[in-house]
Parts: sequence; C-alpha cells; structure tokens
Amino acid sequence: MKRREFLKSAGALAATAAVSAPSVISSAKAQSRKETMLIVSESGPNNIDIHGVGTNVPGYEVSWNCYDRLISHEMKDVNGTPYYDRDKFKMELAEDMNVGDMSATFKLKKNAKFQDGTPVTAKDVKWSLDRAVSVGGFPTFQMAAGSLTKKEQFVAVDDNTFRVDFARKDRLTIPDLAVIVPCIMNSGLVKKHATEKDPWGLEYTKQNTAGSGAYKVTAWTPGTEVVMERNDAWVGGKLPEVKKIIWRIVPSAGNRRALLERGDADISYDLPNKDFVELKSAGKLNIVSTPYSNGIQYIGMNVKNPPFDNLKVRQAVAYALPYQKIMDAVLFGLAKPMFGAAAGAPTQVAWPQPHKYNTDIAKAKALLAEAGHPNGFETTISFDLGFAGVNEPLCVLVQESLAQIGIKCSINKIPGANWRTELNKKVLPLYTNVFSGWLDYPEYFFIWCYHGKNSIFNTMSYQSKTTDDFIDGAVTAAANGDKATYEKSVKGFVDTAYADMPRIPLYQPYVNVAMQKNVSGYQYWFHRRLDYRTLTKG
Amino acid sequence: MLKAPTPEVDVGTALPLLDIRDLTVEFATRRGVVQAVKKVNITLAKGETLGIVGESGSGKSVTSYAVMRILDRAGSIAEGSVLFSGLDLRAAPESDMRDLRGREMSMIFQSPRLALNPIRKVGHQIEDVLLQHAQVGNESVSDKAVEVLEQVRIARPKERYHAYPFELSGGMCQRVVIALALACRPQLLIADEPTTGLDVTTQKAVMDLVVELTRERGMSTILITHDLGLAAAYCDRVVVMEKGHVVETSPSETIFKHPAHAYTRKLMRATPRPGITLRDLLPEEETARARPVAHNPVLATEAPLLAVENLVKEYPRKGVSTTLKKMFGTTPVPEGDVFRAVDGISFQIARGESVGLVGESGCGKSTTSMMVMRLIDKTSGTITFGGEDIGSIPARSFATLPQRKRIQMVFQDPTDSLNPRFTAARAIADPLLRLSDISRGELRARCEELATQVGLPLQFLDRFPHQLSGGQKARVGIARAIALKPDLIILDEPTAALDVSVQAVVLNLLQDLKDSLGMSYLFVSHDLNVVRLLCDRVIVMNTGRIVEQGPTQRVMDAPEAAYTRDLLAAIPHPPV
Amino acid sequence: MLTTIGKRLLTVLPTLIGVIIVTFLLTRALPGDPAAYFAGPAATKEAVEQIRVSLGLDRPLPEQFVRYVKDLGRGDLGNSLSTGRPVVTEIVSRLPASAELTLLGLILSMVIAVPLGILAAVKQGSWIDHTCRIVATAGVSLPVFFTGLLLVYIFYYILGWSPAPIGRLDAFTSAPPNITGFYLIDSLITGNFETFRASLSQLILPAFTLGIFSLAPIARMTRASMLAVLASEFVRTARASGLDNRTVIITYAFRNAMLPVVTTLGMVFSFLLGANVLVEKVFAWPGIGSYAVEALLQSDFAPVQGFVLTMAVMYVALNLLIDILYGVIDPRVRLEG
Amino acid sequence: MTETVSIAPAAAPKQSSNSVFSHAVYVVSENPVTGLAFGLFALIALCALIGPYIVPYDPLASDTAAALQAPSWKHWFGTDQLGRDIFSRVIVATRLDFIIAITSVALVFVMGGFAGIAAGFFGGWTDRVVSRLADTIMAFPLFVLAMGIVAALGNTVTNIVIATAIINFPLYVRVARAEANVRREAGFVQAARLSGNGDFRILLAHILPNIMPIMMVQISLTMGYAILNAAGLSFIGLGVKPPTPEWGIMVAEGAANIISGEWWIALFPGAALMIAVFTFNLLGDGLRDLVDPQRRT
Repeated sequence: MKRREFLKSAGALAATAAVSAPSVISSAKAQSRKETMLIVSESGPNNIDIHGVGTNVPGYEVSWNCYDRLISHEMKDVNGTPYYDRDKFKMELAEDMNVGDMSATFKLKKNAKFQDGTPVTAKDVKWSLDRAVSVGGFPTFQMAAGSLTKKEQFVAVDDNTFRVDFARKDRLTIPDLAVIVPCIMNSGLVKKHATEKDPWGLEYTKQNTAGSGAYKVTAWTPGTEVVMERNDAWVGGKLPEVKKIIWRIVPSAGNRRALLERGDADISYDLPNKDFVELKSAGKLNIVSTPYSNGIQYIGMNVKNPPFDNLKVRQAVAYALPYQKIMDAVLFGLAKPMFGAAAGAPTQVAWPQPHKYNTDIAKAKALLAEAGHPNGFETTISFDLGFAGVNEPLCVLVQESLAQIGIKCSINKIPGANWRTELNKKVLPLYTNVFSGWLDYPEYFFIWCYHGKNSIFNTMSYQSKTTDDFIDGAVTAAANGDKATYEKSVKGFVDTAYADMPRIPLYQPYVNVAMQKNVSGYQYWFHRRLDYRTLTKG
Repeated sequence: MLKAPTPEVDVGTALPLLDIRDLTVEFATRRGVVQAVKKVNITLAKGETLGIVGESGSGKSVTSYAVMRILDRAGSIAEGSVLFSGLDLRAAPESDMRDLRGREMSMIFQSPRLALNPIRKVGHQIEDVLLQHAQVGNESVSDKAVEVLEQVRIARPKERYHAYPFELSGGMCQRVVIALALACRPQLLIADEPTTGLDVTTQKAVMDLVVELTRERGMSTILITHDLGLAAAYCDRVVVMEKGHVVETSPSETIFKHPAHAYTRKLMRATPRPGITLRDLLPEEETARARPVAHNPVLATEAPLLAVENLVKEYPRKGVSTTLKKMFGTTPVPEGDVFRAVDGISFQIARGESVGLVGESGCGKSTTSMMVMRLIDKTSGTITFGGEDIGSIPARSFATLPQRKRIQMVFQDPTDSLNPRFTAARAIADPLLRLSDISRGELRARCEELATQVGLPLQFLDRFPHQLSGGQKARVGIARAIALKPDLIILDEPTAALDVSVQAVVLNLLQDLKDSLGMSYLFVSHDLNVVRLLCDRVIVMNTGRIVEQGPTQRVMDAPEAAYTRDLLAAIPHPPV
Repeated sequence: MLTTIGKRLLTVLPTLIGVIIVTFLLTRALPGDPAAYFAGPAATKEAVEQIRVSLGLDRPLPEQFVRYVKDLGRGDLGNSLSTGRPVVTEIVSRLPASAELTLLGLILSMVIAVPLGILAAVKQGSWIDHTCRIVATAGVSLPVFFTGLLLVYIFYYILGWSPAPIGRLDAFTSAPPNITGFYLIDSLITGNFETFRASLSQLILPAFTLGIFSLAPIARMTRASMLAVLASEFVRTARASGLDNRTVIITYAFRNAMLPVVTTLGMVFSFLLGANVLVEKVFAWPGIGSYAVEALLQSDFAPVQGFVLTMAVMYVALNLLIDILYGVIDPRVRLEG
Repeated sequence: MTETVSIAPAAAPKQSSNSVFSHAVYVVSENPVTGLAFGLFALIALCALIGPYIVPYDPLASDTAAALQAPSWKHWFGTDQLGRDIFSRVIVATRLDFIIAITSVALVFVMGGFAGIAAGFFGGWTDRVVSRLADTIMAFPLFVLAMGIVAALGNTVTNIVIATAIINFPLYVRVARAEANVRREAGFVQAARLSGNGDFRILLAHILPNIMPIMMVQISLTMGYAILNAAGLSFIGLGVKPPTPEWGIMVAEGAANIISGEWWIALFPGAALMIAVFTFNLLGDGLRDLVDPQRRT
C-alpha cells in the first residue's frame, strides 16, 4: 500500500515538474518534433541486414521496417491490441499469391520501386531469396525451417512473376516467407558493392539499407542512435504517418523511464516489468502488454548428467520452484502463469500451456529422498546476464527455494556474449532461459527444443523416441491436413514433455510497450519488435 | 616617511632605532605553551651592528622573527614591546607591518638558495619588492633592479637579472638575497646566520659585503649567529642569549676579553681558535679533570694502516632533465663526458694516527672517504688496508665481509645517520648483531658498556632519535662506530651540526676514545680550527687533488700552497 | 626540446609494446566465443566453426598475434565484429566525445579543487580546512554511476533543469560540422549558438559527475604541496620583504605548488578515463568508454585492443604534454632539456 | 606540520607503555576529522566482526509479500524487490566489503610496495623493469583493465581482489619507489651498511619501516578505491555473485529503482559504501600520524 502512495506522490511531483519546467525542445523544433518518433531502448542494432553475420535482435527491427517481403500477415484483435494473424496473409511486394500443390506463384506490384528508384523485379526477389538460403548462419537456418533450402526452389518466371517450388509438403513454407529473413533487396545496388570475397555484398548492407521498405536508414551510430526517414514512394501498404524515426540507445533503465515520464521519449519497450506496472497504474502513458507468441521462460536441466538424469530429481525441482513468488516479485504479474493447471484438466492442442506442478516443498523433499538425495546436493544455476533484470531475482528465488529441499546452488552469471557458447556446450546442469518461436506452431517449438536431433535450443540434451515420433508425426499430419493425427501428436509430445520434465515452464512472458498517450497504432508481431509503419502521433 | 641619514654611530644618546623591551614569545605546542623568548631587552642604535649569539634553542632567531612579526602560526608575542623608531610594532596593524618589511627593515636568512623563489628570475624577484614598496615606477623598475644587483657586486648584472636561482652559485645567491633585502634601502637589516652553509672563503666575502654596504648606508644591522668568532669579528656589540634569556650584552672586545657571565665564558672557551689545545675547549672545571692528551708516537718504519695510491673517482656528468629521471628512473649516459670528483690522490695513515682531510665543498673529500669506507667503488687506483687490497672488493659485497668490522665511520649529521625507527640501544646493537657473534644475553650489557664509554646516560638507550638532543645523537653514532673495535674510523664532519659547546665535548670524547682504544682517525672537515685541535697530520684538498699535506702544526703555521693560505685567511678571527 | 621529446618517445616504446601484448593476451583470455556469438541464435556447430575460420580464430595464438601486429603496423586496428565497422573509424568518431567530457570534467574539477586546496592550506587546521577535506573526500566516496544517476534524478527528473540524458545532443538538434569533433568548439567556430547551448547543457551533468569524483586527489595534492611551499624559506623571505598576501600566495607559493599538482594530473586523467566508462553508460554518452565496455562484454577483441591502445597513446601524449607544461612552469627543467 | 626544534623529553623511559594510547588520543583530539574517521572505522570494523550475528533478519531470506517496503520500524532501511531486509543486508555486507578492501590492499602492498622499494633502492635494471611494468599498467584506463581481468578470469571475489590489486600496483610502486629512492643515500642506510647489513636486510629492516607512514596514506586511499572498484564492476555486471550482499551490487541493483521512487534500495547501501570509502580516505592522515614516531614527541 505504501508503495502505491509513494508512487502517486512521485507521479504528481513529476507531473508538476513537467508543467513548470522549461521545455527542452525549442519552438523551432516543435514541428519536426511532431512528425518525429523518438524511441529509446537499452541496446541498438549491430548490423542492419538480417542476413549479416551475427545480426542482433534490434537489427531485425531495422530490417523489418526498411525492407519489404512478398507477403505479410493481417491483423486480428486480441484483448484490444492488434495482433498478427498467423493464418491470414496480406500482400506486401506481391500483388497476388497463388499457392499450388508443390509451388507458389507471386505477381509483383508493378509500381514497386526500390529506394534508389529502380523498379523491383522478380530477379531481385530471386537474388534476395538465393542470398537468404546461401549466406549460412541464422538466415539460412530460418529459411530451412520452412523447407526452403536450395536456390533452385526460387524461379523468376518473368520480370513480374516469381515462383517458389516446394521441396516437400510443409505447412511452414508460406509462413516462413512472411518472417523477417526473406526480405527483398535491390540486387543491382548490392551487387555493385559485392566483391569476390563477399559475393553477397554483406559488407555493404551491414551499413546501408537497399530495399523498397517504408523507411530508410539515414544515420546510424552503433550503440548510440539510428535515424530512419520515411520512403514516400512506398507501395507495400498505407503510407506511414511518421516521417522520421529517431531511435536512441539509453542503457540505463531508470533514465529510459524518466525520459518517458517527462515526455521526452515517445516509445520504449524494454523497461523492467515493475516500471510497466507502475506506469500503467500512474495512467500517464499507454502501456500495452501482450504475451509472447509461442514462448516461455523455463528452468532447464541437463538430463544427460547426474543428478538431473533422474526423473524424480527433476520432479522434485518442479515441486520446489517458487512459481507464485516469481510471478509476484520478479514479474509483477506481467506474465501468464505456465504452472498449476487443475489436476484433471485435459491437455490442449496448443502451446504454450500450463503444467500441473505447484510449489509443494514437502512433496519435493519426499521425491528427492526417493531419488536417493535425502540431504540434497550441490549444483550451479546459470543465467544470461543480458537479461539480468528478470533472471537475477528469479534465480535468487529459485536458489532460496531449492535450498529448502537441500539443493544448494550457486548462481553463475554468464555475460550475454558467452551465453550461447555455454548453452551450446550443453553442460550447464541447471539454468533459466527464454525461448520463443517466430512461427506460432507447437511442433515448431518442439522441433527446436525437444527433438532428438538436438538443436542448440534442446539445451537439456533431451532424447526421447516417443517425443521424436510425436513431433515428426505432427509435422507430417500438418502438411497433409490430417487434423486428428495432428491433435493426437501435439497432445502426445506435450504430455511426454510434462511427464519427463526436462524443462520446467515457469510463465509466458509479456511484450510490454510504453507509449505517450498521443501515440497509437501499435501492433504486436511475432518478432516482438516495433512496426513503425502503423504508428501515428497526434 | 623620510629617512634621516645616520652616517655616524651614536650609541646611547639619540632615540634607539630598535628598542626591544621585556619581549616574551610563546609557542603553543602539543605539550602546552612554551616560552621561546623570555623578557628580552635589546636596543639597537642607528648605524650600529649588533651580534646576537647563542646556541640552538637560545631564542635568537625567534627574537628577530618577533621583531619582523613573521612568527609561525603557533607563535605569538605574549608580553613586552618592540619599538622601531618609536613605533610600536607589536600594536601595528598587519598592513603597516607589510609596508615596513622590506622598506624599513629587512632580513637575510640562512641557506640563500632556499630563500629565493626557484622558478622566478632573480631580477623579477627584486622588482617585486621594489614595486611593492613603490620605490620606482613600472617603466624604470628593471633598470633599478639591475642597479641593485650591481651594488651587491654581482658581475654582469644585466645577464644575472634574467638568471634563475639554480643557475647561480651559493655565494651569488646570497648576494641576490642581500640585494633583495637592501633594495629599498631599509634602516635595519637582520641577518640570520647569513653564512651558514657557505664555504669559508665565500663566507668572508659575503660578510665583508654586508658590512661594507651597511656601513656605507649608515644602516643598523643585527647579525644572528652561533659563531662567537664571527660575531666578535664583525659587530660593535654582542648580545649573548641562552634558553630564551639574554645573559650578557657587551661590546665585542669586552666580551672576548672579560666575559662576565658563566655561559659566555663557556661559549668563549668552546670556540676553537688558534693557540689552544683540545682540553681548553672544555669549561674550566672539566679541563682540570680531563686526562692530558696522550701522544702515540707514530713510527715511520711501521707499515701504514691505510695506504691510498692514485685513487680516482669519475662520475657521469649530469645532463638530462630531472623529470626524465623521475619518470624513467634511469639516465642515458652521454658518452665521454665524465666528471672527476677525485683525481688521482695518494696518502697514508699510520696506526694510531689522526689525519685531517680538509677542503671546501665539492673538493672531493667526501668522495674520498666514501671510497676508503668501501661504500662506493673507485674508478682506479688502490686502497690497501692492513696490507690487504680492499679497493678491489666491490662495495656491494663489502658490507657483510669480516673486514667491515675494521673500518667504521661517524657521520656528519647525527639525525640523518640514525634510523628514526630504531632506539639508541638498537642502533648501537646493530653492528654487533650483524658482524660479531655476541649472544643476545650479552648484547644489552655491551650496549650499556658502550653508552657509558661515550658518556650517554643509560636511560636514553630506549629512546628514539627524535627524543634525543644533537649531542646525545652524536654519542649514539660514535658508540655504534666503536662497537666493533675498529682500527680506522672515518669522522665525516662529526661536529658540523652541533653547537660549539657540544662540539667541544664530542671532540674531547673522540680524543679520549682514540687514546684508550688505539684507533686511527681520518677526520674529514672544512673547519681548519677544529682539525688543528684533533689531528696529527693534515691533507688539504681542492678540486679533487691534494694541494698540500704535512704535520698539522707546520701546515697551519707555514702553509706552502696558496690555496691553504686563502683558506686560513678566510677564518674569522675574533679580536684577541 | 625536440631531442627531449624524441628521447621520451623512445623510452615509452617498451610501455606501448607491453600494452599491446597484455591487451592481446587479455582479450584472448576472455571466456566468450565470438564465433558462437556471431553465428546467431540458431547456428549449428558447423556454422560456428565456419565463422571461427572466417574470423581467423582457429589459428594458434602466436600466429594471431603476428597478424595483429602486422595490421597494427599498417594502422589497421581491425573491424569491430559487433558493429562491423573499422575500429579506427569508430575510435576517431567517438574519441572527441569522451575527450570533451573528460577534459571538461577535469577542468571543472581543477577550477573547484585547486582553490579549495589553496584555501585549506592557507587556513590550515581551521574549520575551512576540515570542511574542504570532508567535501572533497565525500565526492570521491560515491561510485560515479550512483552520483550520475542521482544527479539525473534530481536535475532532470525532479527539477527538469537539465535536458534528457540521451547523449551529446538532444534528438532534435543537429550536430555541428565536424572540425575538431568537440561540439562546444565546433559550434562556436560555426557560430551556431543554439547547438552550443544544447551541447553544453548536455555536458554539464556528466562533467560534474566526473568532476566531483576527481576533486579529492587534486584538492589533496594542492593542499599538501601548498603547505610545503608555504613553509618554505623563500615564502618566508617574500613575507619578510613585505610583499602583499596576494603576491606571496599566487606568484610565490602557488606557482611552485602547482609543480607536483601538474605531475599528478596525468594520473588523475587516467583515473577519470576509467570512471568515464561508467558515466558514459549512465548518460548514454557516445564515447569510446562505453564502446569498449560493450565490446569487452561481447568478447569483441578488436575494439578493446584499439581502445586500450588509443588510451595508452593518449596517456603517453598527455604525460609528454605535462612534461612540456612542467618545463614552462619550472625553468630548471627547461634548461636541462 | 613542521616540527620545531625537538626539545629533549624530560619524562622517564617507562613512558613508552602508555604513550601509544596517549599518542592516539592526541592524534584524534588534534584533528576532529581524524577523530571522526577513527570513530567510523571502529564502527565499520565492529559491523564486519559481529554484523552477521546481530542483524534482525536473514539477509538472504526473501519475503515477496513484503517486497519493496519503505523504511519502517519493522524494516529500518526498507526491503528490496524480493522482500529482503536492506538493513540486515547492509550490515552483513560490511564483512565482505571489508575483506575485499583489506585483502586487495594487502596483496598490492606486498607486490607493489616491495617492487617499488626494490626499484628505488637498487635502481638500475630492477628499477627499469619495475617502472616499465608500472608504466604499462598505468597506460591502461585502470577501470577497464580491472573489467578485462575480471571478465577474463571470471567474476569471483578472488578475481575482483586480484584485479583491484593489479590496477593499484603502479600507485604503490610510485610512492614506495620515490620514498626508497630518497632514503637510499640517507645516513642511516649508509650506517646500516657499515654495520654489516646486506641489501635485503637494509630494505626490509631499515627502509620499509621508515616509509610506512607515507604508505599508510596510500593504503587507506586504496582501501576506499577497492570498494568503489568492486561497486563499479557490479554496475557492469561483473561484481560478486548474487545473492551475496555486497554494497556495490546493492547500489547497482537499486540504482534502477531511484526514478521509480524506491530510493531506499540504493540509498542505504550507497550511504554505507560512501561512509566506508569516506572513512578509509580520511583515515590515512590519522594513521600516518599514528605510525610516525617523529610525531610522537
């Protein structure tokens, strides 16, 4: 209660300050201020081409807004927020899409031009998709997830017509053409900057945008700011209202909040949950919270090595976790619980869905004793320092809770840069992490995280023939439209995962965005970054 | 204020220039208030030269600081008055005092080099004073400064005007200080030990200059010194101070012929001068008790204890910026540019003999003693000690060799030579612990024995150096040097930092120890009067070479070298 | 003079070589695997391996070192893996930001600390002395990031006197043309007073944060050396010559007292450059400190090496400058040099 | 303070037993700031010693129901995000911070102090090697070097201590070298040589004790910087491991909450940190006076 009161007074104080303080921005700038969106975030892009080596997530946002794809998604309404519709596509560069049995044909918009004025042709499309499947690393991987692996699959029929040949039947192929990776580039322009060592011109696109998108990057200082200006000749959709985007990197979360509260920044989407909750209750800003699609934060355990190779130990941990405490103290309620489903609740054909465990220390102790560890054991719990705001208190709570059943764990902070290296070694005994799939299909998540082919995200080194069969079954059934088998398979792998419990889902995180009241047009996308094109300010 | 010219000395008749009445100066210290000057009465007539003589702690400097009102923060005038031309200085506001200082009364301090701002051209420093007291206008000030420099007999004053203090010799610096003090033609000059730290020859030149200038201008002068001889030689009247009191005030001649106060007599006697023996330095009652000086006949046939042949020491010449050295610790040596501190000297010391090594600063006497001491390595030549060539043993390894026991040293500065963190007993015990096989149990007894031998009361053994007086520290240093019963002791100006009365005692102690222990001494000193008392033979050095050596009596009475003659002539001679 | 500088430069060579070796080894000892980081979230082991080869990270250390030194010789500091730009360009564009901030911080600090130190020495033992000591010490007792955040909270969030802490300029003022890289100077040269005002107002808080942090060492040093000089013979002589207080304290005492202070400036600067890293993070300052920290945490070798090398060169240059300054103040050094 | 002519004491030699105490009393009473520093130091040392036994709450125990409470009678300094009692955490953290400060200083004193003395005393190659090493370290921006070391070796308390010691190395070398250099030609060193002391013994028994007073100032200053350094590392994320209470990491964690109004999370550990650094800094002069026998008249 006290906290609330304090918040109120702080808010009031800030409000008076805002009124009485001289405006930071002089009147001469007022006009440009109106047409400009100032975005603040913790980190910025390291590469503005999603095909580049090691492009980080902020880089995806630039790519999304500065390039077009053939197709995109329609919006639907989820709890009052526009939310991308997994199943409905809309045309972006394509004017028309015709999906056949083993191929899809696209007609390009005739008036589509790249930002340098050259028209967009099917050759550009082919070159861009060839590039995506050829450069290796993440983009190629993402393409492969939709069974797009070979250049031969992409055919420029004529200047205006483009065809994608399917390698196999896969229901993820079309959705995979609507993710960020298959963006269309100005092949002529990029090729000019290509070299023998760099045939795809990656060096050029790392620093420059060469697309037909709604915005173009006009200035970029890594780690400081990105400035984007509207492309007035954009044909991919309705011309955006905001003329200029200034994206400033403000590493200190406190300062980002201050900037929002003082009205200097228009939007910020990475703030601590606590701030979102408080800003929401203060009511000065628009706060939109949407659950991650197809994503969970979980506690993972390495099932290949003792002691977590023992199912009873894993179950003991699942009973020992302080789920509700985490929801309250770490997330401030801004997440969807993935625990404590009713005992008799049937398994859904959906992902993510809650498991049936709840905090029960007595049960956990009993299980641990059964597993042969009546006095517990020692281990380490690791987390990614890049997300310390959530991970650190979460791990502290987990550590404290596990100590009650005798498991003493020390906390191991791993800097963001090393996190994937460590995960890839697959030796961390106990850790917390988030995974979410762009493509919102249960089997997509499970292929990455539970399948025996042991991708990087199967961090538990989980191997189960049953699970593999169910996953493969679901993929095939989906491709063939066999709904019954599909549903059975999904329930099957979910049940197996919860029975074997190699990873314990904690909650489904929310994407939170804080905006000034005069900002509207926010849409939730699978990639969880901002789409500037629909934002308005007025 | 118009200055009345006072060409004649008129003691007693007119209003005195300076009248100090019942002056008491107090210092607030940690142990409470200490009176440094107690009820002092001094008058100074116009044109008079007054000497204030006393040993350290007598309050002579404090008196002068009180006159100038430049006492430390902790000090204050508690009582009495200071009248300057009838003006009460004690009551004068600070702004008036500032006007008086430098214009009406000036002061010269000891260590002239330190008395000048190291980073300001000497000409500008003189101008500061001239401008402060509005002696000249801005436009002609530099001409005036040059003129002032000229008056203190500085050659090429126009060039010197642009010199920094470090570019001038010690004597030259003192001339600049004098110029600074006299620039505004004050009526009173206070010279506080103006010649301490200067070589005898320079000392004489500086004193002569001061006297000449003050006489010429009819100024009054107060000369503060510990050297009774100096005071008597240059002053009309002498005030003797002891522990804050004035014990006697008399004309110079009287004070030497008929010292009235016992302390004056003691001081008088302790001042080394020609024609006396070592024992004469001690107060009368002690002279009687002292053993006569033993004369160990030196046998010419016997092999010498120490023989030095063609000894040379070269140093690389300093050339690179000192900050460079500070930053990088090493100095690249410019090739071929070396300085010969000791330039091929040869001499011998017999067993039981006491040899004086005399010369002015920089003549190489200290370097020679350090080489003989095996503290530094020679460049060439031989050092034979007790028949053994010790010169070829590296200095670094000599410290732990048994030969180390046989050559010891008493250092110039008793304070500097004692480890501040060792008690007296620990300092005396140090050589015993390192170089003898004395047991821990016997150690204390041996220390006490040594302390008794050097006349150090036993209760001082557990004190730290800063808790001891200068004389006591000197005794500790001597006790340490004789602890291992060495054959040769090098005495490096052992009394230079001591008051004369203490010096008298220490010199006698050294003589007694030599007699009883049969050691040889190499006595390094700049003071011929002292050397005369203690040494059988004397070696005179100048610029790294020996200019003359021979029996003390002969060298003193009939010097052969011109340099020796200059040296002897420069010693101030009190009226006898 | 030139030969002195030449000799000085020669003596710093071992230092620079030492810095190069230490940095190289240190960066290689960092636990991260840049290859895995840059392979992206979904890379296979083969993909990681491929990137490792393309980055030359599969070669033995000595070979990598030789290659690094060869590149250095050509003035090539390599490319930052995380921003993809040549490190040289990045440093050149970011150095002025850090230098402007640090210098202003240092100047601010000197402007406050030197008079404080003098005052404390002149009034030694008085309450003024104690207050100076407490104030200066209190400044150095807080972690810089905390001071910075506190200042932002008070002067931006609560009072609104200071502009938003988002770097060198607010989002709507354009940067002045790049002449010296120092916004204050460049905006003045081009007569753009609005930009000057904007960049100055952005600079004030971070510069104060740094300044507060370095008050103590400067004030302490000034006081100590002032005390020593005030007790010296030549100050006594000056007083005995009747020179007024101002001349004694400024012309005689202060100029001499500045000598040791000037020598410590190099150290204080090095100290500030370290603190700068944290201040830049708090104020979203686009300097090289924050750049290096990010790179360090991402195991991005090239920027870290480039940063350290730049700092080492700056440190050496600064010390050279201090030597020259020392020579200007102290004739004894001038003559010998 | 310059000492005037020292007057030979009249007191009997047995004075030395209680003089240490009376000297301490004098040093403290002479300078009120030093007195304050000594008082605070005693308080800090006491907290480090008995802190964990007197605190009202378990510093590690979370209580999410009582999270983010403002200071009250129940929780004097309020509670943090996980409902832990900040007062208990601040008090318990004293020990760790104290240990970090003391061990890092001890380490650098042993390394830098001895290297510096040897460099100043022997000169020549010893000096060249030590000075170059110090210069090399000095040429790094020190905090970044500390970050690099901790990042490379891993963020444990030991490594923080090592990194802190390394970055302070040049400071110790400089001071020790300069002081030893001044004394290498001193009379008492020559005398020690005449007494048959080898170089090593002169270094340890004669020179080292004499430069202790000035080293004391250095030690106390670097003790403060050690804590600041650890705090800075925590801010970057390279500090000690959670949930161990440590001032720096508590300030760093709480710093994000200042703007949202929970000032107490950062303020109290910040104040504790400030008081400690402040105390260590001010202590130096007092310690010097205490250790210096010259001042004990």
